[in-house]
Amino acid sequence: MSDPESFRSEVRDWLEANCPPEMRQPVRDEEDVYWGGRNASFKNDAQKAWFEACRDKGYTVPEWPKEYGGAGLTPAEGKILRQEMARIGARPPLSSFGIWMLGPALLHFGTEGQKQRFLNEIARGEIRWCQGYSEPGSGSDLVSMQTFGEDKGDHWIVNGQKIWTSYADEADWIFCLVRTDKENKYQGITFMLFDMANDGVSTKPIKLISGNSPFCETFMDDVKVPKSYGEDIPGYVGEINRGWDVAKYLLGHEREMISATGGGDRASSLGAVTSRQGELDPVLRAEMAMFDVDALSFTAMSEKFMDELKVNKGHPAQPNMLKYAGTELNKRRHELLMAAGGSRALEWESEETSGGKTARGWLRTKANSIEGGTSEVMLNVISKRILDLPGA
Amino acid sequence: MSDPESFRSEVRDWLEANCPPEMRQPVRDEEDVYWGGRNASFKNDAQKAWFEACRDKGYTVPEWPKEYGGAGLTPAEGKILRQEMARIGARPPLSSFGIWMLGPALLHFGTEGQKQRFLNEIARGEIRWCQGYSEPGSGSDLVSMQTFGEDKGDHWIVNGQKIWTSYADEADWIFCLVRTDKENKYQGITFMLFDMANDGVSTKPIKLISGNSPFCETFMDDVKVPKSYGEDIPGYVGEINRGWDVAKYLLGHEREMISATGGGDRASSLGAVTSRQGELDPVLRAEMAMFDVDALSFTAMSEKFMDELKVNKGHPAQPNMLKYAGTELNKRRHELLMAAGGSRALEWESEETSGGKTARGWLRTKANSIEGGTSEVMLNVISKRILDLPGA
Amino acid sequence: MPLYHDEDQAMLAETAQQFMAEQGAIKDQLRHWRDRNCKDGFGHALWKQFAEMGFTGILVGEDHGGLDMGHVEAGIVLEEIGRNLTPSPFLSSSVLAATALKHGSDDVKGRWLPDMVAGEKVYAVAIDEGPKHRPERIACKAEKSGNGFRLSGKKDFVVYGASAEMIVVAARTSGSDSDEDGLTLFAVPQDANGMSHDSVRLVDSSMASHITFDGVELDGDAVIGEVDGGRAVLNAMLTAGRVGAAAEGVGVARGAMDMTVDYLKQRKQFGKLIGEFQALQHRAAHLYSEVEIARAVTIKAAQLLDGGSEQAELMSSVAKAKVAKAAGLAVREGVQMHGGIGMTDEYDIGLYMKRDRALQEFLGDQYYHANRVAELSGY
Amino acid sequence: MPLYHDEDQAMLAETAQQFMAEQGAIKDQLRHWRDRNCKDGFGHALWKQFAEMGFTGILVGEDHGGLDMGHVEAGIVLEEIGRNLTPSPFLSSSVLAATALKHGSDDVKGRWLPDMVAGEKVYAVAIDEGPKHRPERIACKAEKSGNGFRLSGKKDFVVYGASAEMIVVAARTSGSDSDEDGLTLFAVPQDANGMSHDSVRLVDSSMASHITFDGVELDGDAVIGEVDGGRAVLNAMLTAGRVGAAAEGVGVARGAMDMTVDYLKQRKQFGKLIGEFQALQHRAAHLYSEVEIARAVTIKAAQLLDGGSEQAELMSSVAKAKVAKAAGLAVREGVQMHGGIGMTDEYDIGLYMKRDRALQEFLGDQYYHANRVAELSGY
Repeated sequence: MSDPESFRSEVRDWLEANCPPEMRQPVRDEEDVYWGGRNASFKNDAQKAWFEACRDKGYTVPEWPKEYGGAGLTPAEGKILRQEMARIGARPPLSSFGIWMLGPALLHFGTEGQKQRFLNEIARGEIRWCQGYSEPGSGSDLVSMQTFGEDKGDHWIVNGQKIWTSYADEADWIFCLVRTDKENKYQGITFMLFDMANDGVSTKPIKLISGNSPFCETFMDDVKVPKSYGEDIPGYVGEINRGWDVAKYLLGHEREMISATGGGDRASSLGAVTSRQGELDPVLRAEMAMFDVDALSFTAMSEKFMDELKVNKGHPAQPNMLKYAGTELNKRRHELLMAAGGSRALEWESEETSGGKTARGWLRTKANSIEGGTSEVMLNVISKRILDLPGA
Repeated sequence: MSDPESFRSEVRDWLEANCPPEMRQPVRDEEDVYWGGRNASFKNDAQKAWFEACRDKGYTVPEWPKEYGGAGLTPAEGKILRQEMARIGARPPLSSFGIWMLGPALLHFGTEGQKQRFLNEIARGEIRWCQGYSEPGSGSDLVSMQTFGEDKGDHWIVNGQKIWTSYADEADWIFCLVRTDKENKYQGITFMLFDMANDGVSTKPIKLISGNSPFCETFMDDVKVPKSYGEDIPGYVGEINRGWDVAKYLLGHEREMISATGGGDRASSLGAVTSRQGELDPVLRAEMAMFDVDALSFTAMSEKFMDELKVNKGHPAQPNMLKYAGTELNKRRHELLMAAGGSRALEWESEETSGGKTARGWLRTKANSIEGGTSEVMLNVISKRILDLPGA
Repeated sequence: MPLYHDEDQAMLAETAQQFMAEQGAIKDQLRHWRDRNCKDGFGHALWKQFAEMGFTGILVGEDHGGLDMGHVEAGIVLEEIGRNLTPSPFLSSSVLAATALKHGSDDVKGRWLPDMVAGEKVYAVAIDEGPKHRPERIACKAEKSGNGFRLSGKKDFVVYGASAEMIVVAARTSGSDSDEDGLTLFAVPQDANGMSHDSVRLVDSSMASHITFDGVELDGDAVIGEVDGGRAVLNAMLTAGRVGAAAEGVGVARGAMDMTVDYLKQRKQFGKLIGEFQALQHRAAHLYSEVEIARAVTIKAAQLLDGGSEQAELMSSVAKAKVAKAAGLAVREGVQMHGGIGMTDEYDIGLYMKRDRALQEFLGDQYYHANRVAELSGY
Repeated sequence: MPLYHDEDQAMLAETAQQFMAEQGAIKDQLRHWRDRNCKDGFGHALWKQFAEMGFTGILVGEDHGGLDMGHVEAGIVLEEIGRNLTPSPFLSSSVLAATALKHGSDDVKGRWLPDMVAGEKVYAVAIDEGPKHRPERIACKAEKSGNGFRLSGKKDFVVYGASAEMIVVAARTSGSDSDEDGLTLFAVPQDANGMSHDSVRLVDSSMASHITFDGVELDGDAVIGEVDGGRAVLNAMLTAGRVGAAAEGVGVARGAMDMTVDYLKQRKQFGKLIGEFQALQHRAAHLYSEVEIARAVTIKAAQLLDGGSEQAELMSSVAKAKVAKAAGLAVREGVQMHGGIGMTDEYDIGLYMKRDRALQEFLGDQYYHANRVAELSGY
């Protein structure tokens, strides 16, 4: 790697030159996030300029190889870039389940042809992906899924229903777990890739207790999924009937992602923030202090985890612990935010609360310990894989 | 029942005349407790006078029938007596596992002959009993016990070992669960009664983390236990091989007893008591306040439970809940007492702490959620018998 | 008095349970009015039925058409309201306002109570000034003006304020913001000039007002109780309201718990009913304990209040705090144990979570009341 | 700096782990000295071995025979001390006193440090005045007297005070009890006239002194650092000590947890290994999370301290509080999961509970430090 300090100053210069001032403001709402895709449009010129500069530099996926649209940075360089972006408060130029989830799976399991095509499309924000894992009735128990793909030689005919597919109504393609062997519980699932524009695919948004949500139900009705999209580009990742390996790998990755952000706005003291809104009742203040002890400690744990990850230290099941602790902490944070906000925070639609932002945010966190593996599943995994408890 | 108010004033007069002022002081240590038994001696004249007055009035066991040494009070009268004794801070005249445990079992399962003999002995403080339930290695799983009584016609020869027998080294007789059928897990246990002076019985005190304890290991080495102590006086309670029914009944009773006292010194605010020793740190004060909320609430629950018990209301498994909540609360109480006491409370032998009273008391409470059924067993029972959860 | 419902109370409980399950069910009331975006947030027809059942007059003397019962009885109705999440002005009108009016002159009582008992009118109470409950500090001012008063200031979190025919307002007639004395309670009619509502929908779909009093002229007969002696009336009203809110919270907790325990017996994961998983069993059993304890202390507080005990004030705070803890646990465990579908608007468990949150905040949350327990205990 | 042990630190950890398991084991040290009712409460021979290993001089500069390492390294040794419950004056002498002496003149350093590094002498620190840790308030007085000072007052909870050849005493040379300025630290030799110990055994079998200073005459060269400028030295010493105590607490927590997890794999009840019960599995997994997090923040605090960061003070309190919470959970779960035998003196799990309690109290408990986190964060 290059000399860290010279790399850092290089990055600073580049950011100075390329990150518009508007893109250094905190993200306020969904509009401020750029997801890319076929139908994407930019909110304003600054968003466009920032995205395009990053895309051209490979900074939408800085640690991916250059031939797949990344900048080929080392982990240490990647950390410096993140630090420098954080320092000026730069927004992510591109958000995408392709970056967070499919990409890592393809980097690990994909063919060269898949990487060339799909990773570049993701890095350049051309295709927006969504994830098809859960089904109604399967919940934490993913292998009980029912969506079935009938083998028709060069393609499958897929029928079934997925739930909790985020932004399915805005996504271009889906990576989707489909049962291809009814006899074999684990080794009978294939990790398929297909276009949401295919005939027979439809979506329906799910309304949550926090209000409208990015989640959808996705229905597949005789959807034709080709086994190949061209030379060395299979229509599935890994092997046929071995999609569970890919899904497990990806779940682990998802947990890492969630665990790394689990503590929410972590570095700052919650008590300090909330006490600015008004004097805290003494008992609430004590609760805030106890929370801050836990939250600041968790920040250190996240940092330790990320540092160890880069050098392959730490127990491989550790992300489950971070996911558990981080999401439980985030729920507690929002309970306290509600308490500090008092009756004002109860408002659901008022202008003063930007349409019930505090309340909706609080309710939204309740899903943290359900999505991406429930807290109970995390505890099971810790019991079994880390503590090696019998029968776990 | 008699007119409550006239009964109350009668009780007041009697207490005024019979309860010496020394017996209206709080119990400070083991010496202040009168346990009765063959080898009992009184600490002072006041203790003797108070015991004898109560014994003669039937007030050592006020709600037991008069023919068995009680006063034959109705539940409502019993409550009035307890209230009046509490009002003047009167000490219990006699403490005894006979009163708390064996007595209720005999009242329910005993023959007339057993009641005449054993209940009167208990009520008059003549025989001190201890309990032989747990064994090393059986813990919460009572039915796995190994102590075996070989049937020899008119008697058994008992061999085995019991643990956690309180005051076994000072008791006269033991009520003891003994396996009499090795094939039958539940219906192969007999609830035997025998004299600790029998050949082959020996005891060894157990040292606890809190220091010396009333608990003993009790060893039985070819102990002869007669099947009968005279006409209509079997040497066991209930039926042979059906001792588990008696034990279960008694465990329930024990839980009621523990649950009724679980909150410790419950009516007063812990924060009020500890803040008198010195100013509480603000966060500790908040913890005290949250504890007081729970403790004062539990006091109401205990009262509700006792009131309902008298009229046979409430779920029969409710004592398990009280036992669970009460003992967990008491452990928390003592954690907070240690925190309030600071480094002084850490002292183990010093005069200023009466030999480490705070620390030893704190450690002692850790057994609360183990003895008389662990918290985990209580939660299992609640799941199964109250919530009716599957497979519980 | 034994700490359980006597025969009459048990009968009332049965009646209330049946009535609320039939008339106040979630789909017929809460969802119905919510989905229609109703500006009242509750149904007037149901309020009429409350009156027909006699519920509205539980705390009102027979002179004014009431049943002259106590807070235990009010709590029985509130527990069923909580269990069914029934939107209703019962707590505001028939507990809080009714308790305040009890301290009024015969004139005041005669003017307001019979219409409320008859289900013709609903009342609200205006206490908070700011997002947190701090009744120790009242800045709203009522200055002498002619034979009456001129009311100025702002009030927040006035539940069902915009729908109320009359609002009980705590205002300062002398002294400074944090003074114990110098408060007076007023019955301010809906059509008072200079009173304006900013009515907002809350997370639980109930409605609440931010009210501005811009020199509202009030007759002398709007005064409830003594001028400058309102603190005692306010305290009585708050204690009654807190015990009532605790009772409703017990209902919310039990409703959420029952729904969750049922779910544990139906939902399968990994080839087993999830209720077979011991970790969930123990959490459910712990929750059961907490809810039972919260219920016991709530009934205790109501009994103490009915008996005129000095302990009632302390125990009302204990009950309010304990119920907040237990009900909070019930709804959090409820949503978590339901898993993904618990997060959807389609399932009722989330509605319990929302109602619990609003109820926790009303008349002081667990932190406020734990602090008050410490203060009343002298530390 | 990455938040894990670098290669040298990992090697030190391995060495310390092996050494402490072999030389500092519970049966050979804690039980050995305890059962002999030893008035020191620790073994001098082991202290010599600490010196031979170089542990005693980890925080001492090379000029005085030390290794000139940092708090991460001291924490590594302390974690192993905690895990084996090894009674040792390491925290008092080699962390607290050593940190104070670092701020002394060359004379002071030369006089005290080499003997400590060599394992010849042990030192103690006298801070608390009363049963709770309140270093903001120091009433012990040192008045000018000739060329030196005259020390009067009382100190409590001086761990291993009666065995120490020298005691670092925080005393007031000007100002009043709660003043920030006006403190001075003194190195008071064991044989000082007028110093008397009331030495008591604590719950964890360690020894601590109540010390009375009855006009103890001290030379001017007993002063550590600047006269009246002792607050900074005291704070540095406290921060170092808290991070060290947290590291030891992590060891206690891990020792108790490991012992308990092992037990879950061996003990049978109802025909199953108790580790098969999901309710215990989840509690063990939660405990594991808490202990790992506590360990992470403790290493973080040590790194910040070594790096001279402004955040070190805040994070030392965060770490001390978090470790107290996690270790408290570890020992409570440990005893409960062991069941009856966990209550007997024969089993080691109870010893972890006792040590944890004393360590929690030392240099401020979780409540003190949570409050300090709030204050340092400005609320």
